[in-house]
Order: sequence, then structure tokens, then C-alpha cells
Amino acid sequence: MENAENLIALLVAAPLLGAAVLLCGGRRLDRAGHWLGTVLAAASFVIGAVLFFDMLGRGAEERTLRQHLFSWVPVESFQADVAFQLDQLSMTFVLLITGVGTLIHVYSIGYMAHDERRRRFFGYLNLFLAAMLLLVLADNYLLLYFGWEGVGLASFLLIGFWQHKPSAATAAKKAFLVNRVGDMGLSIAIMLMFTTFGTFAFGPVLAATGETSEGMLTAIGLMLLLAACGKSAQVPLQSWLGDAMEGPTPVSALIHAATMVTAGVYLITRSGAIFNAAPDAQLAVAVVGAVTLLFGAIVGCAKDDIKKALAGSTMSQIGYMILAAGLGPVGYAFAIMHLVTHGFFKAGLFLGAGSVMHGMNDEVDMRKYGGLRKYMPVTFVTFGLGYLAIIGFPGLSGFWSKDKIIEAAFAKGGTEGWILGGVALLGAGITAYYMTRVMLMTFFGEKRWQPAPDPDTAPSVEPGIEVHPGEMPHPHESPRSMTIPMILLAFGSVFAGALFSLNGAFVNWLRPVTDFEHGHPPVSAATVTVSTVVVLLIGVGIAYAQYGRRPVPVVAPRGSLLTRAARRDLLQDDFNHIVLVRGGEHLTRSLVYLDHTLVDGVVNGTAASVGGLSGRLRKLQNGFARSYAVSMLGGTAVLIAATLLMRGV
Amino acid sequence: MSFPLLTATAALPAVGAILTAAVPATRRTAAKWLALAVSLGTLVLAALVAIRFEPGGDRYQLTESHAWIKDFGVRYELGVDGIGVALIALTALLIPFIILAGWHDADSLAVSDSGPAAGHAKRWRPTQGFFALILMVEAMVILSFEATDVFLFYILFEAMLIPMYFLIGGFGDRAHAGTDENAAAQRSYAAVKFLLYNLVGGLIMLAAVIGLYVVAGNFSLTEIAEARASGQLEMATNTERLLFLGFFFAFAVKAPLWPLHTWLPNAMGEATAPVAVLITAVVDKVGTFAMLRFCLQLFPEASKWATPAIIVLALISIVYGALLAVGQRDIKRLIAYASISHFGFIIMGIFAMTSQGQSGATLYMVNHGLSTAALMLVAGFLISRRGSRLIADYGGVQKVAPVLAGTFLVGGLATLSLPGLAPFVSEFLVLVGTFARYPVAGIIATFGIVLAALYTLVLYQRTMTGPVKPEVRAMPDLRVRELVVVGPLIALLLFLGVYPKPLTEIVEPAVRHTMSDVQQKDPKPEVEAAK
Amino acid sequence: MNPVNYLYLAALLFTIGAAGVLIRRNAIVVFMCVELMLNACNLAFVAFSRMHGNLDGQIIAFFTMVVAAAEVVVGLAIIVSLFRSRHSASVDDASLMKL
Amino acid sequence: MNTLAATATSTGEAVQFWILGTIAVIGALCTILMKKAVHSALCLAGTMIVLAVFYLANGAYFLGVVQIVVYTGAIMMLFLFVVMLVGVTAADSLKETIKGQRWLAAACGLGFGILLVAGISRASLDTFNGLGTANAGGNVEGLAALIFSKYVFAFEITGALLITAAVGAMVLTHRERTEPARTQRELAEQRVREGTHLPPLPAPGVYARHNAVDIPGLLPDGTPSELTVSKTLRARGQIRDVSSQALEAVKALEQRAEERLGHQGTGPQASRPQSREEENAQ
Repeated sequence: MENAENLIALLVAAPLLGAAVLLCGGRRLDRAGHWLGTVLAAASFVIGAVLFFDMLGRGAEERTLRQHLFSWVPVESFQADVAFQLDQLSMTFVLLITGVGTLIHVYSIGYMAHDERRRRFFGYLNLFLAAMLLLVLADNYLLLYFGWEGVGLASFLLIGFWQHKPSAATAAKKAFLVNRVGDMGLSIAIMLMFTTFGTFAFGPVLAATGETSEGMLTAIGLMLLLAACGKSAQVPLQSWLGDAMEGPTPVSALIHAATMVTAGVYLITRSGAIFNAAPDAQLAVAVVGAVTLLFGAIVGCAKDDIKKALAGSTMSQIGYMILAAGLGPVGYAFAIMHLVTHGFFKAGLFLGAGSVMHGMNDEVDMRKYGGLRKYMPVTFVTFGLGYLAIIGFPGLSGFWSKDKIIEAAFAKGGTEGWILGGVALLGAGITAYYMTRVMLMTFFGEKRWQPAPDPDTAPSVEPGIEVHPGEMPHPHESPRSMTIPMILLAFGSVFAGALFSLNGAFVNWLRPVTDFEHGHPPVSAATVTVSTVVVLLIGVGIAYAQYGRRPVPVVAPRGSLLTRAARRDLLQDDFNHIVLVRGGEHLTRSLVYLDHTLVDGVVNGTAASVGGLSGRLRKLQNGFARSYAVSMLGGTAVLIAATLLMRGV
Repeated sequence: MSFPLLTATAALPAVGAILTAAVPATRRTAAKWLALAVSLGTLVLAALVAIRFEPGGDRYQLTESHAWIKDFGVRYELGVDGIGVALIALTALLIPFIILAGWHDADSLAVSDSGPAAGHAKRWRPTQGFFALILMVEAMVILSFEATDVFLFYILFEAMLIPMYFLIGGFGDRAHAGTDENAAAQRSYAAVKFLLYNLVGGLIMLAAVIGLYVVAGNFSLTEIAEARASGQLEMATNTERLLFLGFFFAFAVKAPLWPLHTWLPNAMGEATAPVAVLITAVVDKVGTFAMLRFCLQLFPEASKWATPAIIVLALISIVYGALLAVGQRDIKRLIAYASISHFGFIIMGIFAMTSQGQSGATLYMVNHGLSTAALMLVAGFLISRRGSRLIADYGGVQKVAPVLAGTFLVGGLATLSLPGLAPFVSEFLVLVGTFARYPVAGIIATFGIVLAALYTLVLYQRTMTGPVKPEVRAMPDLRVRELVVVGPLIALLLFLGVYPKPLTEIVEPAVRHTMSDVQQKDPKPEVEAAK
Repeated sequence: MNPVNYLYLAALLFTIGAAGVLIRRNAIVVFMCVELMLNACNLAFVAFSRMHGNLDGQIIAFFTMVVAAAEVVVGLAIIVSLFRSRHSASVDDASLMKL
Repeated sequence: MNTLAATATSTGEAVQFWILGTIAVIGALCTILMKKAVHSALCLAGTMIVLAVFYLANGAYFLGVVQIVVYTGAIMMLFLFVVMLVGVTAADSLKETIKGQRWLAAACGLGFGILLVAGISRASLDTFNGLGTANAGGNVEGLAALIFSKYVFAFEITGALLITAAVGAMVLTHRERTEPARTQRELAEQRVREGTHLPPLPAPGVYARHNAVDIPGLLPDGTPSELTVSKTLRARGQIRDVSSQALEAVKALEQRAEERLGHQGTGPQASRPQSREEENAQ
């Protein structure tokens, strides 16, 4: 197709238009707004698909499309353009974002049916799509930063969508702030690039990595890593993801599982050249990934809130991706591949969770579920497939991607390789454990349903879904608008992995962007695979022993120290609260006091002293003409003296 | 001798001010419309200035020059460079919105009992006075952006204090904590503080101006600058430094730079929202503008000498202002401290001595004007509805007045310089420009970004979200007049955020000139330097 | 003897007059002391005119007298009206010139 | 007259200077030290006359005469008139009321004088080319020539000044009578209204050795009553108090009368006053 690049802008424009119309349109759009949003998202997906097939039609070399719209900030040597670059990596993301995005739009039509602010919800969703697409399509880091903060804004708006819930508002603020810390890293990285290379466009920067010192590259790399940590909820900036579950479930599915949180992986993969040239930074990436992988998994094990449990698992799965990205050319492709498959099955899982909550009066506590498989079969099946996919059940998509990552981790070689690989392997086990736990607590066992809470007393209840306090939930299958997306995603989570791995299709597809080299683990790949499956089965077994055999207590047992810590996100929040929040409050309070007393006091003090002095001088003005005369005479005398002295000198 | 466009641009509001003041007491509405019309006319003239100005042309264009006080070589000399054009445009653009936003601010005075007895109610015309003063300020500010004669500039720099004093002290915020007397006392305190601070600065500057005359023999900025550049006019190092400090002090008070900032929160807190916007978005810009135009051009060596200290002060302003903003309980004071932080960015950009920094600073002046105007005016609408400035008195506004909350959020996002909104471009330019020369300063300054997000979002969360407070339950959403005020501002913020090129094109040549004045070049990227 | 002594005498008288102005409270007496000072000046003028050998000094003295006469007229009038208003000729009673 | 050309003056003038100079200084000192304004005025007049003589001695004949005629003759008399008008007030007391005023005055005065003297002595004033040439055509003519040629404008202006001063003096002293003069009747009514001194004030000099207006009368209990003396005298403090011996005499008188009457034995108490009346009458 001739000059297909002109279509790229449309990718972003369509959802952007939707956002503008829906947010500025006002109430008259309330009735049709969600359809408009969905259609535009779908349009964006269609354009993406067109471009994709067009791209397939080209040779591997000329597949990259560029579109230069206009010069954004031109100041002397500082030249930032609004220009797009669509290569295989971007294309992968475009399809994922628009595809999953569209599905979730459809899902939301049903899910948000009863919310009077549905129009605005779709506006925000479109805004998010636009920003996310901008992020992955940008051809320079500054424009990427634009999209980066844009998705942050969208996530802020969507997490805090039910603003009347203080918890939601706080969670939104927290998410944005933590992300801001990451953004700081990104902006510093851009500054470093500018001062080092004089530019921050992908092409020149990544091409010129050879011309500067490794130290500089390490610095840039670490800054990029900080940014990735913020956006992808990696340790130490992961604390916001759990709270982000305050947002409506479709949001959790789209933003906090499938797309936005994976932006960090995109960033690192995109900047692969930099990391390749800075091994230290690369190792740091891998370590962060490994740590988060375990962290998220442990947290996931302890949560009783289904969404929070899934959030923990998201964290840990992204940990896998980051770890893979930290392995260099060996892992980039697998990171992205896991990202895509994860996008499918995690989105599916979240939608399933949403469907369950929908049927259970928005109950999120898994201890109050149980035995739901009879009541919502479709949800059960799709959720189950997602479950199998995520634990990496052989044949399903999760297996293909995760297994490769574990291999690559071992292939790192040396002790590092063993440690990273071991962690990845262990993570797979824990994943199996907590996902099985979720599965069992939700769909199996006996009913542990509780009467619906009063929405006024329990602010966690999502509004718009009519809840009659005290009424027992009557689980029912969700409307078709919700089930269809779940089914489609389930298909994705079953077959995507196998599809991608057909004679390394995915790897070859990405190879031009992220040069690929085969990793050679110390032990044979087969061994790794087998051990993975074994670990997986162990995890499932333990979970079954704990939750399948015995009845699940409705009230959570006190649990071991680790469990209790894990319930509180391994005390991360407490740490933040004590160190940052408290300290900050004290600092600001004392500063306010100082500003008033010290800085202001000095000035007012001088004023007061001048006043006092003049008050004393004032006494000289006693109004007696004669004393004035005295001063006159004295003055004259002084003058004469002065003149005499002058003439004397 | 072509049509004196610059004089006209400044003269129109001045004349308008007199006419507005002359409107009889009973015809309040007429006065308002007159003032609005005049401000719009000024906007048209300012647009003409921007059109007639060729970025590629001479440094100063549309110049006018007439002898004024022959004995001291004081001339009535006008001329604009890109920076001046940008700021004149900003001023002319903001004033109509300020007038619209303050449409009813002075009425309560006119009808309230606090006015004088019915005896001379005939001559009691607060509304007329309010708008006349605003127009007067506009005239002076515009002229000070045009003046290329140091003495002329000084006079305007001082003269604009008088109307500002009355605007702050005379037309305070009705929404206050405590009794009327209490509020009046605080108000007069704020007004006097504003006046004293700026007067002290002005006096020190006057000394420096006289000193400059003694050294240079005339007041013409262009001539002195040329003489300096061509080396005809030598200054002893210490003389130059002293003169520089004299000028800089005055501008730093106006800007305001830490630790000379404490007048701003009081003034902005006590004044009505439109006046607060006038202070921070328009009048204070004269200070930063003058740093660029006078300090750097007249005393390049001294500027370079003082740069490290100033950068440090600017850094303190950035972090300190942001931290104090976090600690505020009063919406308007919070915005004031945020402005202090932003002024820190502007000053840092000016003295980073890189083209990115200085263009960024100039853009920042414009963008900060727009963003603060948007945020402060919406805050003003909010406060006028509830009658309180305390953050704690609000909550859940988003539910009852979504449009108000939305605009407030956009203003806030602009304040925390979100990409896509104008301030981001300028802030990032300043950061990059500073980082190129002073990496540590650049990194510390980026912490300001996080803090900005903190105070903005905390403000938004506490006022707009959460359960609806009973007091705000009946709060009406934005009215048409208010939408007319906020809408265009937000549109501009978005446009300049995505397409700031028109602005940068105008500003860039002027910055290039300034850079050559201080004989500074952008540091080369490491890679090229290596080659 | 050297005619300069006239000047010394003038200086002495002037000083005495000044002291009088400072210590007396009766407006009239104060006024007299002022006259005394004027006369001292006149003496000096006359002496100077003799010194320089031209009459300008005397002219000035003459004018001084005229002006003194005018001043006395007005001053005394003021004193009288002051006395009428507050039944006292004390300069201290008119001490309203204070902040 | 040409003798005045000399740089060092004649001994005659020297003697005159030293004598009259002393007088002048004493006069000046008295002016400022005398308690009563009248005396100050007189002393000042004396000093002025001395100064007039000095003018003559310095060849300023016209000024000398003018000094005597205008100053001593007219202005000082004006002063005396005003003193008479104003009368004697408390202001005359030399007691200082403003704290430290006197010391300051002394200090400033001294310093000032010393400085003046120093200044004169430093100035090189030894060359005296006298008025011989200037007064050749006569002093008055010389002055006239100058006044009407060189200083004519100043002269005219001083004329204007004098007129203005005269008018000003009139304006200041003239007082428009706003309300009509109060009649006897009104005064009487006011007395009744106030209730004090319904009858006219007591006449002075009762029981006096000689009938003098400045002696207060005695009340029945023998204490003098200020009311009996006219207001002006009271204001000037010119009340001659009833000397003690006068009171003694009265007492002795009563004593004797007592004895006589007692000696006669009986006597109506009421008659005693009358009898005393008779006694005094004699």
C-alpha cells in the first residue's frame, strides 16, 4: 500500500477525537457516548490491522514506517518533533492495545451500564488509548514522555473514577505521585541524552551509543530503569498497583494488567542498545525484575481480595518481563512475547473477576465466594483457561513465553544465571500456588456467600450496580456484552503462545528491532522445561491441599508473620508512610512555621525597630518653639564650626 | 515617522482607565462594559504589534524615541524584541479575562454598608475605580515591557505599585476567615507589605540607576549596551557588580525570589482572585523580564559572576516554594507558593545562560501566566461560591459541579506541567538548559516536578473528591461568564502545549541576542565535543 | 584700638540676644531679644561699611531697620491677638506644634 | 570726618567705645534678665541709644539718627504700649519649665558666641579704608544716591512691605463684634442665674488706714477678701496685703473697747458693733 505511514496519525487521532468529544460533549451524549467510544477504539484497531498486514507485505528491512507531523519544540539545537515511528515492536503493542482495548470497551458497556457517568468513563478510556498509542508510536524520547505522562493521567482519572470514595481518590493520587517519581527518572535520562548526544530521537541516540563512555550509558540506563519501575510497578515503586484496584474492574484489566503497566518493558526493550552497552545497568534491570517477581508472587499469595491477588500476580508477571528484558538480546523478544500473552490471559482473568463481582453484589473478598462454577459457567471456563495459561500449563500461551524466559535466565550464565533462573523457576511455582488458590476459593468448595453490605457503610461498593443491603447475592451469568470479550481473550490466552512460537515466528518478527541471539542454558532446554512443569505441579498441589481439601474459613486466619506482612504488601506502605509521609509532613509544617517566623520575622522585626526608634525621636518634637530655637542655634553653630574647619583645612 | 503603535498600545488602556473612572456612580454596568471594550481594543493593538514584528528583523522593532528630560539625557524610548512582544501579548490577553472574572467583585462594596454614608454615595464608585485601576496597571505594565530607556522603565516599575496597592488594599477578598474588621486588617497588612517590599527594592534600584547614569552618561539601554559591547564603555569590576546587584535586588523582590518572597502569599491571599492573577501573572513578570533585558544586557560580566549564587537561590525557591505549598491550608496561599516555585524555575532558566534555558524561561513567563490565571480564577469562582478559602471547608465538589472541578483539574495539571499543556514545554526547556551547564541543579530542580504533583493533587483530592460536604451540596456549576473566562485559557494551554512553535520563533532571536550579550554559547554535546 | 572691636561687640550682643530668645518665655521679651540681635547685626554692617569704605553696609542696615519695623508691627499684633485668645503671652502656651 | 579714615582709631573713640560698650552689654544682659517686661524694654532702649552713638562714631550719621528716632523712639514705645496692653502675666517668671532648656541654651549660646568671635579673629580684618571718600558728599546724600539708584527696587519693595505690615497688623488686631454688647440688665440676670455674688462686689479699702484701691477689705472674721480689689490689679498681682500690724491695731482697738464697755458693767452685746463703728469714725 502506498504511503501507509499517513495512517499512523489516525491510530492516535481516532481515540483522541473520541476523548475530546465525550469529555466536552456534555450530557446530550450520555445515551450514545459509550457506543461512540467503542466504535472509535475499534476504528483504531482496524487501522492497526490494516497497517499490520501492510507491514507483513513488506520485506523485513523496509517495514519501519515513519511519519513526521510537525516540529514540536524547536529551540536552537533542541529539536523535538511530533513524529511517529511504526516498526515491528510498536506494531505489536498497537495491536495489543487497540485489540484488548476494544474488547474492554465492549465489556465496559455492560459493566458500567448502571453508572450515570458512563460517558465520562468511556472518554477517559479513549484518552488512555490515545496516550498509550502515542507512547508506543513516538520516535523520540520526549514524545514518548508525553504519552508516558498521558497514560499516567488517564490511569489517575480512571483509578479515581469513583471519586466519592476517599479510598479511590487517595489511590489515584498515590498512583500518579509514584509514577511521577519514575517520570523524574525519564526526564533526567532525556536530559542526559541531550547533553551527551545532542538529541533524544531513538534513531540517532541508539546508533551513537558507541561514542560515549560506559559510565554515561549506565547513568542513562539506570534513569530509564527508574522510569520503568514507576510505570510497571517494580520494586521499589510498586506500592501503587495494589491500591489502583480501587478503579473499576475493566480499568484494572486494561491499564493495570494488559497495557500501561507494561510500558516499562517497552521502554527498556526500545532502549536495548543503551543497556547492551551498559552491562551494569542491564544487570540492575534483571535484578529488579527478579526481586519484583518474587515480591509480587508472595503478595499475591496472601491477598483475599480477588483483584488485589491478581494485582500481585500482575506485578510478578511484569517482573518476569523486566527480568527477561534485563537479559539483553537473549530475552527482549521473550519479554515482549510474555507481555502479549500476559496481556491476553491477565485481561481475561480480570474481566472474569469483574464478572464474578458483578454477580456477587461487588463482593471482592474471595473468602465469601465459593462454588460459583455452577452459577456462572462462561466466566468459570474463561477464567479457568486464563488460569491455566498464567500458571504456564504446557501448551497454553503462558507456558511458551514463561518457559523461554526461565531458559534465558539460566542462559545468563555463571552464578547470576543460576540465581536469576532459580528465582524465575521458584516464581513459576508460587504463581501456580496462588492462582490455584484463587481458582479454588472462587469457583470450588461450598458457598460462603454473605448478605450484601450497605453501600453507605461499605464505601468499597462500586456505585451504579444496584445493591439491596442485607440481600443474599444471587450469582448470575453476566450479559453477553461482558462474556464475549472474555471468550475472545480466552482464545487468545490459549492459542497465542503456540502461534507465536511456531518456528520462532514472534522472535523473527521482532528480530530487526531487538537483535536476537539464542541463549545456551548450562542445562538442556528440555531439563528446564521439565523442572518448570514439576515446580508448577508442586505449587498446584500445595494449594489444593490447603484450599481444595479443607474448607476455607470465611474470616481470614491470623496466619504466619510472612502472611501478615504479605497482606500488607510486605510493609511497603508502612515504610512509605513512616519515612516519606510523616517526615514530609513534619518538614513542611516546620518550614511553614519558619517562613512565618524567620523569613517574615526578620522583615517585620526591622519594621518594628524603625517604628520604635521614630517613636523615641518623636519625643524631641515637644512643640515648644524655644526648644526648636535651641536646635536651630545649635545647628547654626555646627555650620559655622564646619565652615571654619573647612577654611582651616 | 509611522504610526506610534507601541505608544498607542499603552495609551489606550490608560485613557480607558480615566474614562472608566469618570463614569457616574449609578452606571456601574456601563463602566464594566467600557473597561472590557478597552481591554479588548488593547488586545487588538497587541495583536497588531505581534503581527508587525518580524522575528528575523532588527533586535528592537517599532522603535519610537523622543527627548524627554534633556538635562539628564532621559528619552522616551520604546522598542520591542521577541520577549517583549510575547509578554505584551500575554498581558493584553489576560486583562479581559481578569476583568470578566472580576465582573462582580467590586459591587458588594458599592452596595454594602461598609461604603460611606448615603451622603456622598453619589461620588462612591468602587466598581469604576476597580476597573480603572486594572486598566491603569495594564497600561503601565505594557509600557514597561516596551521601554528601552532605563529611567523610563524605572518610573513605570515604581508607578505600577500605586494602583496595585489600592487594588490589594481596597478590594480584598470577601471570602475570608473571621470578622470584617479582621479581614480589613489583614488586607491592609498585605497591601502595605506589598508596597514596602517593592518600594525598598525600587529605592535600591534607583540608586543603581543613578549610578549607571554617572558611569554611562545616559539612560538609553540600546546605547549603553552597544557601548558595552564595543568596549567604548569600560566599567570597573566592582562598580559593575554593585550596579548589577542594585538592579537585581529590585527585580528579585518583584519576581519574587527566595528569601524576598513573603509578600506574595499575603498579597495573593488577601486580594480577590482576579487581582491575585494580575499580581502573579502580569506584574511579577516585569521583574523576570527586566532580569533578562537589563541585568544581562547592561552587566554581562557581573551577571556571570553572580550566576552561581542566583542559581542556588532559584533552586531554594523551587523546592522551598513547593514544600510550603504542600503545607498550606488556604487555597490561594497554596497557589501563591506554587508560583514562587515556578518563579524559581524562570529565574534559573534565565541565569542558566543557555538558549534552551532562556527561551524556556520566556515561554515559562507566558505559560505560567496562563496556567496560574486558569487555576486561580477557577479557585476564585469556587471560593466565591462557598465563601471560604480554607481547603478543609471543601470536599466532593466534583459531584455537584463537575465542570468546575474539571477546569480546576486542568488548571492544576497545567501547574504541575503535564505534557500536552503549555507549561511542560517551558519547564522542560528550563530543566534541559540548566542541566546542560549545571547538572546537579538540573537534577535537584526535577524534584520540583514531583512536589508540584503532590501539592496540586492533594489540593484537588481534598477539595473536589470524597463525600460531598453539606455546605457544598447546593453549589452551582460554572456560569456562562465564568466558562467564557476559563474556556479560552484552557484552549490556549492545550494549543501552546502541543504547538508552541509560534512562540519559540518569536522568542528565539531575542534570546540569541541576549546570549551574545553575555558572550555565552550553548555547551556542545559530549559526542560532538569529543570529535 | 582696632575698629574690629565693634564686630566683637556685635557678636557679643547677638549672642546675648540669642540666649534671651532661648530662655525667656514672655513673647514680648523674646521679641525684644530678636530686636537686640537685629541691632547687633546692624552694628556689624556699619562697622563693615566703614571697613570697606563704601556705604552699602549702611544701606543694608537701613533696610534691616525698615524690615525690623514691619516685623515688629506684625509680631506685636500677633502677640496681642494671641493674648486675647488665650490670656497669656507665654510662648510655651502655644505649644501645639507637636506630633 | 576724615579722621574716620584711620585704621587705628583715635583714643577718644577708644575710650568712648570701652565705656559705652560696657553699658551696651550690661543693657543687653539686663534686657534678658529683668523680671518685668517693662524693665527689659527700658534696658533695651538704653542699649539701642548706645548703638546709635556707635553708628555716629562709625560715620553712619543718618543711621544713628534713624536709630534714635525710629527704633528707640517709635518701636520701643510700641513695645511699651503692648506691654501695657498685655499687662503683667505669669510668663514673666524666670523659672524654667522645659527640662534642660536652660543648659542647652547656655551651651549653644556660648559655643555660638565663641565660634563667632573665633571666626572674626581668624578673618584678616586689619585694613580699614575709612568712609572718607564715601562720605565726601555727605553721608545722607551718599545713602540717598545709593538707595535711589542701586537699591531702588529693594527700596520700593520695602515700601510695599511696610504697607502690607500695617494692613496685616490691623487685620490681626481688629476684632469684629459678632454679638451685641451685653446690657446691665443681662448682666444682672446672669448674676442671678449663677447665684454667686448677687449683690455687686464689695468695695475695697474697708477698715483701711487710707482708702486705697489696692488693699483688700477684711471680712468680719478679719481675713482679707481678694474680691474687693479690681480684676486688673489682681491679674498684675499688685495687691497690697493688709499688713499684720494693721490687724494688730484692730485687735488692740477691740481690746480697749472691751475693757471700757466691760468697765461700765452692762452693755448690750448687740451695741458693740455700733460702738466700734463710732470708734472708727472718730
